[in-house]
Amino acid sequence: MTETCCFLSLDELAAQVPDGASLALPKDSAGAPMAAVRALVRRGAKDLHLINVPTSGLATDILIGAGAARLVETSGVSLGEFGGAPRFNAAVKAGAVTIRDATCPAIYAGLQAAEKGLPFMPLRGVIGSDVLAFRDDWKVIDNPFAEAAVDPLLLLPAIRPEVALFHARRADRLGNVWIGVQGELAIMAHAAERTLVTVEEVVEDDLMAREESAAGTLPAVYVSAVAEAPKGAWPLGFLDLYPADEAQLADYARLARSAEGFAAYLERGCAPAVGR
Amino acid sequence: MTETCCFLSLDELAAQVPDGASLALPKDSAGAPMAAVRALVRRGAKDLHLINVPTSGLATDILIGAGAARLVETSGVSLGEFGGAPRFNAAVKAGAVTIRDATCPAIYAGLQAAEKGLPFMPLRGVIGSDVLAFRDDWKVIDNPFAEAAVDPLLLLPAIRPEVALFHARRADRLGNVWIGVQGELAIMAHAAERTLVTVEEVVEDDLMAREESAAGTLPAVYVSAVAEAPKGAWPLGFLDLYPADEAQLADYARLARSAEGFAAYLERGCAPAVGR
Amino acid sequence: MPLDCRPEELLIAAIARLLRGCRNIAVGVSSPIPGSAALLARAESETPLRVELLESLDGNSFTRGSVELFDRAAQGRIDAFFLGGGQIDGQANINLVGTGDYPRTAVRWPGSFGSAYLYFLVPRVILFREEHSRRVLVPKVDFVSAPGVSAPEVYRRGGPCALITGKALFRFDRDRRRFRLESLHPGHDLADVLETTGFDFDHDAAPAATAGPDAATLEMIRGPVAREIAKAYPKFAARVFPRA
Amino acid sequence: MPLDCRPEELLIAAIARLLRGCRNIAVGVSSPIPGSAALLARAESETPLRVELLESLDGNSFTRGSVELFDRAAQGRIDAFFLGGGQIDGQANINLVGTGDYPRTAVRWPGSFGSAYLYFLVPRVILFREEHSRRVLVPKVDFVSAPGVSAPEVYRRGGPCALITGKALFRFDRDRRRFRLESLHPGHDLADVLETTGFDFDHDAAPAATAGPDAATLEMIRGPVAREIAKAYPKFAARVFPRA
Repeated sequence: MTETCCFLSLDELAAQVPDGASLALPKDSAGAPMAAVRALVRRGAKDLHLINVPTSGLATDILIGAGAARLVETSGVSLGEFGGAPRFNAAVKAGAVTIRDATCPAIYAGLQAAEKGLPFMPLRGVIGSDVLAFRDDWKVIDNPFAEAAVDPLLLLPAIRPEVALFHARRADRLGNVWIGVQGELAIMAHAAERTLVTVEEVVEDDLMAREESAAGTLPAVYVSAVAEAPKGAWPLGFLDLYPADEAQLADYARLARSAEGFAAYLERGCAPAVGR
Repeated sequence: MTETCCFLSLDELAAQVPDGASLALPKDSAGAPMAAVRALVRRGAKDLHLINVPTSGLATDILIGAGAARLVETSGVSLGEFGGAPRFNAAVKAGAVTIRDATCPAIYAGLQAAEKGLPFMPLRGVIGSDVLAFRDDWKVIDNPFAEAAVDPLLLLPAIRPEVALFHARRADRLGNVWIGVQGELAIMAHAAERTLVTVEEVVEDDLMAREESAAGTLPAVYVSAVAEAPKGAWPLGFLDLYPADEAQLADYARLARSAEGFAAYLERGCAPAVGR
Repeated sequence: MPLDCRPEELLIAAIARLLRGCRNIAVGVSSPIPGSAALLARAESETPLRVELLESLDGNSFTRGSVELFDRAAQGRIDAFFLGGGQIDGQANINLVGTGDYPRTAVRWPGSFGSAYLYFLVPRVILFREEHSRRVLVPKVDFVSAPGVSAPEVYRRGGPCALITGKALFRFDRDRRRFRLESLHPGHDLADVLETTGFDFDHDAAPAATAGPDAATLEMIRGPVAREIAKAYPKFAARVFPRA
Repeated sequence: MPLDCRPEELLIAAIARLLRGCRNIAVGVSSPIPGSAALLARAESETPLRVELLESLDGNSFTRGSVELFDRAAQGRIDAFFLGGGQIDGQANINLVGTGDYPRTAVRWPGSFGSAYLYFLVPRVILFREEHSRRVLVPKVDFVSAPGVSAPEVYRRGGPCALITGKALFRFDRDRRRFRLESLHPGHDLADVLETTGFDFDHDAAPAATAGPDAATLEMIRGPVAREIAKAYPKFAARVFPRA
């Protein structure tokens, strides 16, 4: 296989996300790239259009708190058992970010439309909700295959992120990335123009060489760059590799209630050495 | 996990495909269930509506030759290096089966619509082809998201097979089935009302227990029944487990040129002991 | 004679009864009580019953990513699901987004998650919210994350079947588009529920009491259910089932 | 001075030249010559070039099933693909279905496969058919599996760029909607090509000869390319590259 993927440092990886880019991020529980998020904050990224796939938490809250995002498209932002996402909530209330509320399968449908090069994908449900009422980029048509007289059907426009960014368990030297059962990471990468990945480790085996590992692998053809970042999801937990750092998360939830507290957290938490 | 899948003999499995059912079959190269096809012939299945996912060869040719199919929806039927599919070609010419010519991604799109509970999926391309001209169940609409004045777009109705039937490498005792990188088998099973699987072997490990094997596993929730059928793809080859039986295939290609030759092949080839 | 049980155990037993006859139950994130109820329903079911705990790494059978939940719901492979709400109104509309004028809501909650879809596709959606107050149970939600009822032309295969709070169990009547109080949890009375519910609902003059778990069920909850739910919700299990 | 090479080797070298500048090439089933050409193009490319051999179990990088080819084409991740045809006409329409009146065609071929889609999505589609006769190269195909050209309002990001047969190489002019003869393979002359081609095409009075492989290229074909293609097409390799 031709080697087209390149290996970068975390800060080099963060430099691959231009200001103003649309940036797809996975759920906190399934590959949130926290070390890369800190690198984005360090480089002073701004005007990002965040696409949560389909929800987010700490990753989105930190980027919003740091002033890196102008728009958030999401189905939910929460710190889970540590409560609401304080900087997100404050920014929405202040109108400091534009919010595009969605519902989980609508975000997948938009990404899958992009994955398939389609202008849109249909989705059942949603009609009659205020989620739909406030989305002027969504359309309802009368299903042309309807057996009934009328059958309103939602169409979601394609979501094609400029960059997808996530954390994964491992990559090989060719840039193939093990994603296991996290199939939504494949959808993100297929849909995005470029995909940047941080990994716990780079392994010497070719992940595509055996069928068992290939089945859970995102091939390098979709991967623009990889950065090795051990404990790259910290302070979140990551799969069965490490649990969440509950003290850190509680600390964050407490400090981030105020802009000052958040700034203090950032100063401590985004120094290059932290989390590596 | 609750055990809902049941383990059957090949003939019991074949009895789970009712006459007249729509039956999805994978490519000859990716899980064609030849032992089960022979069992269907033995039980005298008839009026099947075959859905090739997205193409087929020997499996479809034998079912047509045996008079088991009334309709074939396909993107291509061929014996590959052994030439055209003789009973398929003869039946099309004689009008003995109804043919619904499609194109590969249209069959995937129809199945994915069913997988998502959607009435249809859009697809680019195809417009201006006679494939479209002869499909009165397909529709072209004007893309409601178009930037241009007009943008014709094909919509494919959902394909929801009553039964999906394929051969796989292994199942565990709970009915989880290893499909590896053959993702189209998952699409088939998700789309179908019932899924019947033959496997090379039944293993004692729980395929869902480890992330590495889970990533290539179709969970038992989609699997209605499993039959153990070692060499169940014979005389086709199967993955890296065994190569095609070229003498058999050449024999078939030669004999099946005539109805009489095909009958003689069947008599020899569909006895219960063959291919086990 | 009712057994002495914790309020969580009563809720678990009551929800499990609502799940009878299901074959496939999915439980979303941050849902230890619904999760326990689903596990109890599975333990008590005479027919095979699958439970998918979305929270748990190995507590679900999704191998193609979390999009598979939504596809499975559309395929008719999910019979029951749970939703909550910062606000819930008398037409079973739920609000997971916030209070006040959208988008700059005075209070912002996380967002609608999959509710705007699953509420339409899953036959038996159970609304669960422990807090029973006029703050939560409102006449009309400020933002409809997912509507409780739909116009007849709207494709809808599922919807609300019940609402269970810390005080009472309501059934939702889809034809009348109203809740009916089914039972009051022990220790709560109708006057209090009328006082603390912001929407109108139907009720008997003397509503029944929500039945608690019997001894066998309680043993099941405190034994196998507690051990299983602890894998996904260790803190909840440690608090509610200290002896498991 | 042209080297002594087999006709297959000439075709491989000529097709590989058509693939210059590609980054991702996909090769369908039953395509040993296009497959060899793609491998040669990869070997000679100065920039990274991926080749996906659909025929081969481990010769491609699809891990989500064969639907991934079609998705990847739509994503712009496939630059070149090959199509053939039982019939090909002067507007580059191809027929993979059969001759005579559809559906009860007098001669039935396998079917359209992915052609009706990939012809629209892949920028550089190369038509390859060794047989060069009026039976194959017809004025008008009996069934359009995939049209060579489309009306301006039809979404189309790709289409035919060349047609290569056992006798000649044609370029397709998308604006003029016609083929132009680019070169004749050694041993074939214009009169014969005019005689055996059923459609009109543009040509010079004295067309160029198709260049064969130079010594370095021939060495590459007979060495690494032959060894690699043998994994997917052992019989082809044994016949054409007996010494590899």
